[in-house]
Amino acid sequence: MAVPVQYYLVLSAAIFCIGLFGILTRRNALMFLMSVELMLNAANINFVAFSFQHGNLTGQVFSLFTMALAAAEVAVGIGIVLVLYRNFADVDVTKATTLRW
Amino acid sequence: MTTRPRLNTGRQQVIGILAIGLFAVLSAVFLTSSFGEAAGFPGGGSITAAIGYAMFDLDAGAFPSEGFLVSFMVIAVALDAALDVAVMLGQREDEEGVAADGRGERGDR
Amino acid sequence: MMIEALIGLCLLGAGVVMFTPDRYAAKVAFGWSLLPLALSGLMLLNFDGTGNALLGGTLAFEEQFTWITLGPYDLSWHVGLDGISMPLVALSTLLTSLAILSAWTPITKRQNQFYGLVLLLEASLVGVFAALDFFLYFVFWEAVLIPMYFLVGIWGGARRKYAAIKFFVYTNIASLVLFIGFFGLVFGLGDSISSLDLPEIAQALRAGELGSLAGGLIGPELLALSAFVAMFIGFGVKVPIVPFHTWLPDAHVEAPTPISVLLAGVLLKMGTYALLRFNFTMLPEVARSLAVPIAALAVISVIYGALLALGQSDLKRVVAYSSVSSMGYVILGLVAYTSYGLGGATFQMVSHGLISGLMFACVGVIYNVTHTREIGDMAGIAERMPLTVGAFVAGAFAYAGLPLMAGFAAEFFIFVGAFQSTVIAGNGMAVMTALAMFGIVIVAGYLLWAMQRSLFGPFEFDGDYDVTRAARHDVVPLVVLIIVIIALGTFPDDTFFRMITDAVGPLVDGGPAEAAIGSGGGSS
Amino acid sequence: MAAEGGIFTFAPAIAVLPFVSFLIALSAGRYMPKKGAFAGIAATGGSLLLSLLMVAQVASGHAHHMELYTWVGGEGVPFELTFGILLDQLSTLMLVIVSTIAFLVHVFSLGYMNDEGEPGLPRYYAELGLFTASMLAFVFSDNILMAFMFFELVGLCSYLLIGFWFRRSGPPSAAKKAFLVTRFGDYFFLIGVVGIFATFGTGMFGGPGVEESFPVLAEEAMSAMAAGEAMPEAVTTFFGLSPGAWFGVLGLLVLGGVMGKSAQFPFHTWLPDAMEGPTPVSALIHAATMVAAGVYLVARMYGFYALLPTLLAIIAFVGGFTALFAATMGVVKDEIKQVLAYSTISQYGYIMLGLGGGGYVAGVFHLTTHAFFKALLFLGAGSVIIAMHHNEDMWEMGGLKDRMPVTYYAFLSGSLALAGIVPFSGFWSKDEVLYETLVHGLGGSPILLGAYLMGIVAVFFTGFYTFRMVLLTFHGDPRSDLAEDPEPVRWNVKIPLAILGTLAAVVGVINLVPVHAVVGAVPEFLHDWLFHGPETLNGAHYEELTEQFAGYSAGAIPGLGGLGTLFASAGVSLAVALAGSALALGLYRGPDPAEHTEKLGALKTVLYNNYYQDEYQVWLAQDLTEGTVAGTAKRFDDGVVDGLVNRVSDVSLVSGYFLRRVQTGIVSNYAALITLGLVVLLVAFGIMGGWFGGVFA
Repeated sequence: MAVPVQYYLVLSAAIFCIGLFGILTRRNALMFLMSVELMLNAANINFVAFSFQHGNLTGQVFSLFTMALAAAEVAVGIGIVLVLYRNFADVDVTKATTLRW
Repeated sequence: MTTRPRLNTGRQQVIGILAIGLFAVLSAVFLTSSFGEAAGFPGGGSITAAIGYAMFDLDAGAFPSEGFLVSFMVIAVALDAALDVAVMLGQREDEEGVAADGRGERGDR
Repeated sequence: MMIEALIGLCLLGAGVVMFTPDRYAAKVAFGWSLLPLALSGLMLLNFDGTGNALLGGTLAFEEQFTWITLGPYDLSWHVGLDGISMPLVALSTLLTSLAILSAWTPITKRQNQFYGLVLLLEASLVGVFAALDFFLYFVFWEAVLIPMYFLVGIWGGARRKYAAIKFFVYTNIASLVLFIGFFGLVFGLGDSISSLDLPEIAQALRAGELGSLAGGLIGPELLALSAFVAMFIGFGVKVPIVPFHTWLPDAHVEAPTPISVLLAGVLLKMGTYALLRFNFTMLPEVARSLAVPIAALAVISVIYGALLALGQSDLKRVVAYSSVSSMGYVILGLVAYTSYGLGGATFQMVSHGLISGLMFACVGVIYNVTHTREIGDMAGIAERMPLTVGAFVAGAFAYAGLPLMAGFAAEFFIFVGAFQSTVIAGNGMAVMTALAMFGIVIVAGYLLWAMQRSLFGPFEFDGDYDVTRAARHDVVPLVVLIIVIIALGTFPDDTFFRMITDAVGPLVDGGPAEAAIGSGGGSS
Repeated sequence: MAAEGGIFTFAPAIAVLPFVSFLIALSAGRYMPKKGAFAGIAATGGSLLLSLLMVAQVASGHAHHMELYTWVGGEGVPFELTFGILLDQLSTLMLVIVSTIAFLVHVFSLGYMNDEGEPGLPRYYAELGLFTASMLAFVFSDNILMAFMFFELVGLCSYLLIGFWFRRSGPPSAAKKAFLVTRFGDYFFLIGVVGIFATFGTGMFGGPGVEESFPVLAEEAMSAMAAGEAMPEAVTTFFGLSPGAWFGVLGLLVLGGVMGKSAQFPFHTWLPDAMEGPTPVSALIHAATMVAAGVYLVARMYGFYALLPTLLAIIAFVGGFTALFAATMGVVKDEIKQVLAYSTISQYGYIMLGLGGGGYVAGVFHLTTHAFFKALLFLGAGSVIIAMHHNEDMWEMGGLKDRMPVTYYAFLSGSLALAGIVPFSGFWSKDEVLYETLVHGLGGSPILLGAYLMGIVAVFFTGFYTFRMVLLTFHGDPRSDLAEDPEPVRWNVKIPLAILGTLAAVVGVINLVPVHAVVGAVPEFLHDWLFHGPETLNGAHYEELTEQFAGYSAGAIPGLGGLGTLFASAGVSLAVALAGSALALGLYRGPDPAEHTEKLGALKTVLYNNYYQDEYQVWLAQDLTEGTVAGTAKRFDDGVVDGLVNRVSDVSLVSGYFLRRVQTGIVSNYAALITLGLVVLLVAFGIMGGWFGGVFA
């Protein structure tokens, strides 16, 4: 018997909150990116869960696209981390505070 | 060397509780809501083939799906752009005096 | 077709002048500005409008075609002139060409942009006075602000930035308030109107079809009252009425003289014209119920404005504050709701436009030579600049309401109209008028004071400029304005007053005091 | 229109001619030989001729009213405002006076201004022309609005002419003071005009062919009230006042303008300063014509004033008090023109006294004689000033009698007339004023006796300062080398003086009341002249009104009867005048008169400072209104109202300053904010949407 969709939602909520916690606390830029990845994947779980729920493949195909996008996002993210490092000699996110009024 | 993870108290604890709180709220919502019977994918059709057809908007697959041809093209362009951006960001100006250890010029602080 | 030609001519002129090289810009601009002047003269000659535009009068040069349909309302390009707006259009075209002529000397940098913006301003001014659809009206209303902001902000005096921003923000907030007020009415009318056409809205409102808003939360009376107050404040800032007047002196002092001629001459009239069109035509009962506070505000504007002018030491601020005082008279005339009162108020709009234009031009011509406007810095200018000082004296006496000049005619009509108005019980208006009339003493006081200290007496001037006769083309606008002022003062009826009273007639209902005396009494 | 076209079609030319001379002098004055003087002389001469023609025409039986043009009409307005001409006995008489004196003053100006080589003459003659035009237009205007308009235009011309020598600092400030004080009076007058239009719907004085005039309406209203019926429908009073009270208020308001222009008690301070203007201007404007405009207006609407006893009493008292008040101040003045200025104020007090005391003919008679002899005195002073090279101090003159015979004899005849010595015109008119006041005082309203008393005391001072002036200027030894050989004056000064000299002596003959009482054959020309005319505008009608409404009836000194009172009052006024003159003769005769003002002690300083009237009025205008009130208004406006606007802009600045803090630059803060936003939204939707199983809403 198929697992009821609520549990998938709970799972994705859990992963989402972990990712969220990661973003809020981690100071290292790379860890930051990882947490973002986690949150993205939490969303993918939902997609697949509901795709199964509705019997329509759109969810699954779309989650593929989100993964591709996540990849692009990470590529750019790491590029930025590189430049961050080059300018601030340190990848600590809380140090680079010059981009403000 | 790595540091042994410690349960970090203080600000992070608050955020931790917040995150757990959010999880509690979300799961409370999800659990108390009823979604009805899952339709699933009956029959023996191959899901991955249907995904492949949906990807190119051919709707010959066993299961219903929307067409993603346009988004396929768009994501291709996006990925290519991301690649170029990454390369551009990664590039160091050639004439820049680079310290031995690979750090940038400003890295010698 | 004529109004579109007039606005088109100005816009085209703006475009043409923008691209003429600076050396010829002044002459081309003045030459071009004569075309709209001639056209408005032509329109004045064969003006055939009768009655009030908003209350079913037949309009002159009326054009209407639907433009945009916005939900239930279809917005149309609806323009037309009646007895009230025709004189104001003529006034704005005349003052613009004279302002351009008087800008030849002071404006020395980026002339083509200056004259382009002035012609743009003229186009939107004519638009404001001719528009009869609220959407169109509001577009022109805002379109006036933009060139004005740049004209004050770029070619102005020392604190021009502050003045320009203050002017712009102040007026814009006012426009917002009036917009909310008006749309309160529009929504209150609900489906009894199908367009934003002012005549249609006015007639609907006067027929009492105003519903309530927000599900009965705001009843019709409260809605009418709050819309009236919102529109009164919105237009009051433009007039300006006393508590909202502080942008005027700054804008005037910092604006280059030709622009303060236009600012005082025409822009202030947009406020009073709008008050007459919106507040006093559409919501007469509310206006009557609020007669005491409005009349009190008018009297305060007159006396307080005059007292402030008495205390100033800069010639331009003196004239600026006296504009506040003269506009107080207009408000008194409007609230009186008698044909002399309303007619006098509209006539005062035109006459004050000419007279304050003349005064600012004189101050400007003196400023071109002495480069100072401080009364204390100069004395005995009359010896060196007889013609300009002669014009200044004529302007000062026109301002003080010397008979056979437009000022006296307008003020006398307002006084007679307001004295016998029954808007406030127990001849309250008679008391208000008597108080307001004291303004003519203070006006004479500070104008003569300023003249005596700065223009007469032995010549002494410590600035390092040599004070010589003004250039001929500077004096021409002064002479033209004096002639027009005298013509309006001695023949008010043949020039504008008959046209105005005909347009204002329907507004005046046969009040008891009026019917008892009047043989005719244009009761609607 | 009553009279046939004929002569009357030229009536407007009386005012238009000087206006044309104004335009000519203004535009082409520079190129004309005498800088525009001839244009002025020709114009005023033409006006004089036309006025005489009008007098002849009116004398032949009927006055004339003609409408020039409608200022404002049409069916849109409740009542029409028009310009028209009313030629009746009173206005033609005044036209003749004004144009005669204007003509003579123009001729005199040739000597006074042209020969002295004054700059800016075209402007001078232009302003004189404009003044004459507006004065004549004021005189023959047929409604109170037109009268008010030219009343103010005359004020403007006086401002321009007083400030003619604007290069010096004195004249412009005197001109400004003159205009402001008269403007203050005109403020009340304007309220009166507006009130009259609001009350009666018309401002017409009356005259042939005029169906509705406000004095007649007022009369109907008053008689209706007296008879107890309802008010006529055309009249609406204000503030619930009864017609009598409301008309009293209107009369008082118009009186404000009259007192301002005719320099009566509280508004007199501008006239002595107006002497800063050229002397021919003082002669024309501040002696004969403009100052007469106020009292002429009272005479013009006498039908309205005659209904109100309180108003007449106020006019009489203001007149009497001003006569005494100004005469006392004239006693101590050192400059010749100052003495004449104060004497003008006091003589106009007499005219007001006459009008207030019910003596309509007396007031007009004194107005006529005073115009001539005061203009003569001013022109005489002008010729003395020419001789003394503009030094006006009497203590540096003396002994001019034998050096300037023509001026002396003309001046003497004027002074005798002013003092009121028998054969001269001043005696007849001033005596009739005092007689009428006495008679009406003894008759219906005893209150007039107080005014009569003040008038009599003033006669004493008038005699005193007149002869003090004559003796100091012309008699005794010359007290300065200028007085030794004064500059000779040419014909254009002497001829006007001669003409006016004879007129001052002779003009009394037009109304010899005492002589007529004794010898019936000698007619009282002026009395008969003013008692005919349009039926609501003649002396007889006014007499009935004053009797019927104001309760003025002719009484007599008990025991002397009518004729006895007449001669008694004539004798008293003559005796008092002679006493005053004798005192002056006694004190100032002899070659080297001493200045006797020390004897006055403390009173001297008070009189020198004109009872400190100037000081408190200047304080009122300068320190109070401009200094404190306007100053505080300016500070209040800049500080509070403008401050408020700036505070509102500060609010946005300050709030911007704090909101800025949110952007810390740290990425995780932004993430925290986003999540916070998400959570709040989620919870909100949750509650709204009932996700929590209806736990909440």
